[in-house]
Formats: sequence, C-alpha cells, structure tokens
Amino acid sequence: MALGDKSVYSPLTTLKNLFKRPMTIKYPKEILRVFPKEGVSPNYRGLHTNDLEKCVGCAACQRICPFDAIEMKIIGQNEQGRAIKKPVVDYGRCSFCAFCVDVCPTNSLKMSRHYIYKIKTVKSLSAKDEVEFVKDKFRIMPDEKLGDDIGYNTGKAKKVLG
Amino acid sequence: MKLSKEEIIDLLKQRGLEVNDLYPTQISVIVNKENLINHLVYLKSIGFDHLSFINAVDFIDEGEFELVYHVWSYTNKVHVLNKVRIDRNDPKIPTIVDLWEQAQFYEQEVHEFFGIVFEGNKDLSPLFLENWLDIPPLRKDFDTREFSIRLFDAKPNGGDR
Amino acid sequence: MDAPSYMLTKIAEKDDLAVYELFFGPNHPGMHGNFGYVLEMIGTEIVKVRPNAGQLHRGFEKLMEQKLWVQNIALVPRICVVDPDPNEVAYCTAIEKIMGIEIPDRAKFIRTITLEMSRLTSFLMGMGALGAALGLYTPMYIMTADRDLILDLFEWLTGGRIYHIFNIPGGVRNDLPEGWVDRLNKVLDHLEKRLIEYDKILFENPIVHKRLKGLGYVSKEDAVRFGLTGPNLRASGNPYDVRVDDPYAAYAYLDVKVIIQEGGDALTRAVQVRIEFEETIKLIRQALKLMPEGEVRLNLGNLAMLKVPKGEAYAKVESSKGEFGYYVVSDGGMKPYRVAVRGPSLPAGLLLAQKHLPKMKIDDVAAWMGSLAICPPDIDK
Amino acid sequence: MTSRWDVERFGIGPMATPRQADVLLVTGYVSLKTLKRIIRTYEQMPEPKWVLAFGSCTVNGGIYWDSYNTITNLAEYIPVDITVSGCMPRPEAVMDALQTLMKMIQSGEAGAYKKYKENYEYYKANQDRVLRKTYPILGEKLIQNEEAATSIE
Repeated sequence: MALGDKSVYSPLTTLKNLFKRPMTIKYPKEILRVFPKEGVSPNYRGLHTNDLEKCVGCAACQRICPFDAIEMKIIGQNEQGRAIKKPVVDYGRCSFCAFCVDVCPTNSLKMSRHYIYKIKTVKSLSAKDEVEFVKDKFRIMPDEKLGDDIGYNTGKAKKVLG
Repeated sequence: MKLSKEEIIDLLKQRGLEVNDLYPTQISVIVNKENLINHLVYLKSIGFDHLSFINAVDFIDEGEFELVYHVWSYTNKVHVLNKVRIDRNDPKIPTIVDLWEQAQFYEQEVHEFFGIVFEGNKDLSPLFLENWLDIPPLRKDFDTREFSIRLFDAKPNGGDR
Repeated sequence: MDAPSYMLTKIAEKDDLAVYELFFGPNHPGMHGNFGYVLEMIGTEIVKVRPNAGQLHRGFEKLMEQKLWVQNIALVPRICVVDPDPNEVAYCTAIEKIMGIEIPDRAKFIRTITLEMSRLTSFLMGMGALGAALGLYTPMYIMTADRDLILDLFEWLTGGRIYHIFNIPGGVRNDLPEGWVDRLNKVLDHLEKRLIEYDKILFENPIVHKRLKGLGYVSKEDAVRFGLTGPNLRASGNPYDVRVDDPYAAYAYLDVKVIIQEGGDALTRAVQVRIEFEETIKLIRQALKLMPEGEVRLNLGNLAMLKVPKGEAYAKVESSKGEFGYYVVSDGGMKPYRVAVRGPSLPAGLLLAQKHLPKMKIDDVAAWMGSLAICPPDIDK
Repeated sequence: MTSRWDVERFGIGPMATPRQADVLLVTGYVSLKTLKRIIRTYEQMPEPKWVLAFGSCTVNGGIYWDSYNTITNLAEYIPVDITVSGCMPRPEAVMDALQTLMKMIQSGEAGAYKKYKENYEYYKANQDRVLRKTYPILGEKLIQNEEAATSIE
C-alpha cells in the first residue's frame, strides 16, 4: 500500500478508535488493570515481608542469597541467653529473585506486591555522610507492614529450594 | 557430503588424536599446541565452517591453561570442542586469525582476561578494560571480591561464602 | 588509548581534506545501548572504524565462578536485557547435559513457550529500534506498547517483568497459572492483527526501502565465514537454525519452519525479522496445542546443595539475535569451575563493523546497527 | 520509557545532548569505563541539574557488588538527588521518583548539584582513585606471583 492511499472507511476507523481504551495507563491516577487483581501481577516479586513471630532466625535466607543482600541482625536474647536474629534485607544488593522466599522453612519470609521504595537525599548532609545515609536507609528489617497485599508466596508443596 | 558423528570420530582417531564422545551432537578432541593449526585446517576442510568461539580455562592446580576452540559444522551437525593445553608460566599459542577472521576478537578477549599471548596476532590491545594493572581478571588466582573491597570500598554483609 | 573526548579531533589531512575522529556513542542518540565506535571521518564519510566496547563489562564469567550452581540463575538473565530467557535455558541445559538428566516433557514445552515469547519481545524491540534509527518514531511507540502485553504475561507467570529467573536445573519454577493460556492466546491474536499495521508503517514504508536497500550487504559465504548466526545468517540465504540443527527444550517435537531469504542487505534482514516474528507466533500456538500434562520439575533434592558431576558441556540456544552458547566446566563441586559465554552479537558488532562501516555515511550507522540487531551487553558480558 | 506509561504527559522527554538536559538518569550498574563518561556528561550539563539513580546497583553495588569492574556506590562520585530501589525498577516506580523529584525541585529540596562544588575534593579524590590507577590494587599478591614464576624458571 502506498502512502496516502486511504480507504473510504477511514473515518469509520477513527470512530472505532475513539471508543477504544487507550494503551496508556494514566499513572498515578489509574493503575495497571490487566490482572484479576488491580495493580501488578498476583505473584509479583516486590519488597519483602516477614512474620517476625514465625521467623526462627535460621539464616537459610542469608545462605541462599546469591548477592549477599541479607544480614542477620541480633535483636535481643531469649531465656537461654541465645541471641535472637532476624534478617535485614539490603535493597542496595537485592535482585528480587525470591530464592530466600523459596528456601524459608517456616514460610514467614514472603514478598509483597509493593515495589516503590525511594530515598530522597538530604541537601544539608555532607557528601560523605550522604553516602552512608542512603546505604543505611536501604537496609530494612522486613515485617508485616506490607502484609495486606502479599504477592509471591510459594506454598510448601511448590518449593523449589530447600 | 554429510559425515556422521561416528565417521568423524574415526577420521580424527586415524589422525592419532584422543577423541571423547560427549553428547549426541558433541565431541571433544585433545590436540597439542604444535598440531593445532593443522588440525583446525583439516576440520575446516571436512565441513566445520563455523567457529563458535574461543575460551580458556585456568587449571591452576595443574599449572596449565586449557584453550577450547568451539567449532560447529552446518553440514555434519556436530560440535567439536578442540582442547589445547598450554603451560601456565609461558602461555603462548599460534593465532588462528588467518582461518577465521572473527577469532581476532576472541583472541583479544582471551588475551585480556587470561594473559595468553597469541603469536602472530598483530593487535592484542585491551578490548574491555581500561587502565588494568592487576593480574588478568579471569585467572583463578585473581580474587575479584578482595579487589572490589579494596578499590570500591564494598562491604560484605556477612554471608558465609 | 586515553578517554575519548566528545569533540571532533582533527587527526590528519588527506588530499587536502581533514580527517576527523568522531566518537559515535555511548551517548550518541543513535546508538543502541551503551556502546561506541570511534569513527575516522572525511566529511560525513567514514574512513576507519575502531569499536569501543567494554562500557558494560561486569565480569560475569568471574562472578559465576564464586556462586553456587543455582545462585547463578539470578545472575545470567542480565547478560542480555531484551532477550533474557535464552541465557537461563542455555545455562540450565548445560548443567542438565553434564548431569545426564532429562527434564519432564511439560517443562520442556513451558521453556519453549517462554523462549519464544522472549523472542517476540526482543523482535518488537528490535523492529522498533530500527524504525527509530530511521527517524520513524511511530513504529517504536506502537511496538513497545505491544511488547508490554507480553511482559505482563511474563510477570504473571514468573513474578518478574524483565528478569524472570524462571528456569532452574531440572525444569521450571512453577506451572502455568490458571487462565494464563487464554490470555496468551488473546495477546497472540492481537499481535497477528497488529502485523498488518506494522507492515503499513514500517515494512512497506518507502523511506525504509530507500534507506535500507543495499546497506551492509553480506554474501552467503561471508555470513558463515564471519560467524554470523540467527536471523542475520538466514537473511543471507543459509538455512541454518539451532532449533532444528541441534534441538533443545521441546523443539524436537515441533515443526520449526526455517525461513531463508536471498539478499543479505539491511532491508532483507529487517523483513527477515518481520517474517520470523509471524512464524514465532505460529510456533507458540503449535506448542500450546501439543503441550502435555504432568510435572514441571524433576526432584533433584535440595537445589541449594546441588553438586554437578565432573565434566563439561556446551549448550546453545537460538536467541532472537543468534546462537547463545554457554560452555560450563564442573570439577564436581558446589560451584561451577568455569562458565564461558558466547554472545551472538560479537561477530556483527565488532568484526562486521570494521568491514562495513568504511565508505558508509554516518547517517546510516544507526540503521545498520538496528538491522543487525546488535546487543552490546552480550559483547561485553 | 515505554509508551504505555508515557512520561511525556508530564513534560519529560529524552534529550540528544547533555547540554540540553536537566536530569541525568543513571540506570543501574556503572562500570569503570562508563563512570568516566557519566562524570563527563554530568559536568557538561548546565546548572541547575539533578541526578536520579535507578536500581539497587547504584546504592550498594547490587548484584555486581563484588565485580572487579563496577563501582558500588554512585553517590561517591557524583551527587545524587533521589534513589530508587528495584532490579530493574518498574516503570511506575521510576515515574513516581520523577514526580517526587519535580516536587522536590518546586520546594527547593533538591539541590545536590551545589554539593558537587562544595565537596569537589571529595568527589574528585574518589573519581581519581578508581579511574587513574598507577599501581595494582592487589599489589602484594601480584609481586609474590611474579617471584614464584621466576623461581620456577
């Protein structure tokens, strides 16, 4: 078809397209509406959540993490005087591969469907402090805060690792 | 003329080479350094026209580098791994740029990452790294984690690897 | 060689004309990704070319040596961003070859479908980029929008939009979710309808024909001699395809049609991608029809403790850009001894550039790169 | 930016040269060769200018933290205004960050480019340390190896 060679039905095509849903999603007014649930897919690998009650601090997630993103932080002592450890995720390393979720023996570590996490740099900090500030802000101890919208969660039967 | 894998193995064995049958479409051949060019010319003459790539493996415990020339034949549908062992302290091997032109870049790459010298290759200038002063990085005695910790101030999080 | 400055440097004079050195990339708007050529020019004509690779070198092959077998799966898809699945499949296939295991049939088909979907996304990106290189932005906008539909499916299946981390040694991570196949069929229908539109805006466009005809001609013999693979090889009249010649995943069960074209110039290569795009859609439908029920993963025990027996294997996968190869050596331990990666773009991006670009006008470099589908990250690794 | 999310709705578009740009987006890992170009690009941009760092790799090295050719923290080399996590971040996350940056510019919160002048020695020292190496980093090791090599001969 040469350029400018238009069909007589061209005006109809325009009309048809007028009532079609546009491809563009007007974020932030509207969010992606393509899955059964609104937003990203039901099993999206987003930021971690951790049920601190269930978590036994076994460090399996730390061992499997391919990129050394998980650190076991001591948060107290139990009756026998043993240290209680919980994982801290460093989002400066995390690649959202969900191996830690797969390997968790108590199923306490999960991934939510939330993914927005950003840090504004503080203007008044000096250059060197700023580096440490951002690094520190990217290390989070996940808890149930994001728990209302849990996404990636391999059940016991579906586990790939561990 | 299409040769089957068994025929190729026979042909190579007749030439006095050690051949291993690996997988349905893959065989490996152990060649020595002096015989390499002859061997590859022969392979090319029986239809092995595609040089997939060249890579090296550092066998530090044995004090040797192993160069692997991956050759594929579009007519015979067989992949041959031509393996050459060279001394780690005097890593020199003749170039094959005259046989396959793209070998130029694979040789440059191997030279950069392993320090292997391809005799006869006119241009072994660095392709990927700038201002590199340490041991060639893919050698086994180069510790990339230590390097990163010293130069970029990277801090391990305490994983046990 | 010191750092290139983003200025014209007069380096010599030839027949009373000044020879200038120009840095085409990495931040040239016509460059595909973070890559560069140092061009020596007289006026707008290129005299000599020196590729400036390495801006994306991350030392993959070294990093893989110090991670567990399964941990590397999170690393490999990063080698080629637009077409990540061939990396995972090639790496897993190499491991399975060394271990001498056969994965379940359903897993093979799921792998095939994801590979072909990955091809579609990559083709859409490639065709769009080719349009943009010629100054036609509409194809790029339409095609990236369509690509998003496939990425949605990937997200639903694997949980990741770009990096899927879906294939593991012994199969795939999870089965297809309920309703996924219907969605895929809908998207494929949509893409087939769109093809007519693509033809109108890109492949039948006189501008595209005028600009690409005769650009960067590769003869049938040269394509083999220089080590070109994939659509570039087939556009020069060589009927070779890894999926047919050395089948992996479920390609042995499928009827893969190898498309060849005589011609070997940029226009032929562009049309080749267009025809293969259509063929890929048909192949996915074929795979969906033949897909058996059953397990999607072999039980290999705890994958974190996976030990691969001593041995070596080369596994290759036909990606949208050509042969992706992984050479894996194991010493019987918990970690790979050596993983070497063959990226498909190296012969085109480095060798052909030196053959083709001289005597070309600078305006054509971006179009030439687009037609060869050069993906810088897999050159650099 | 894909057409589905269409950032041009907010008046954001790509620029051909750094001299026309206001915001520099660093999308992920930065290898040494690229760092040199990023610094040059940053210095070419006219003030006011802002930097948006994408993905885990720009904060603490990301998945390439132990690689020999990628830097671990972008903020050591050029000042960063806003950092987004994710590997890769979703388009929504990026758009969210861009909108936050616009708000920050409105309120005068974003002004990291002033730091570049104030702390120029710090940035310059870091840049020089990684880019102008004059001796090997794993120096002692290399010398030991050379000795070992000569002793074998």
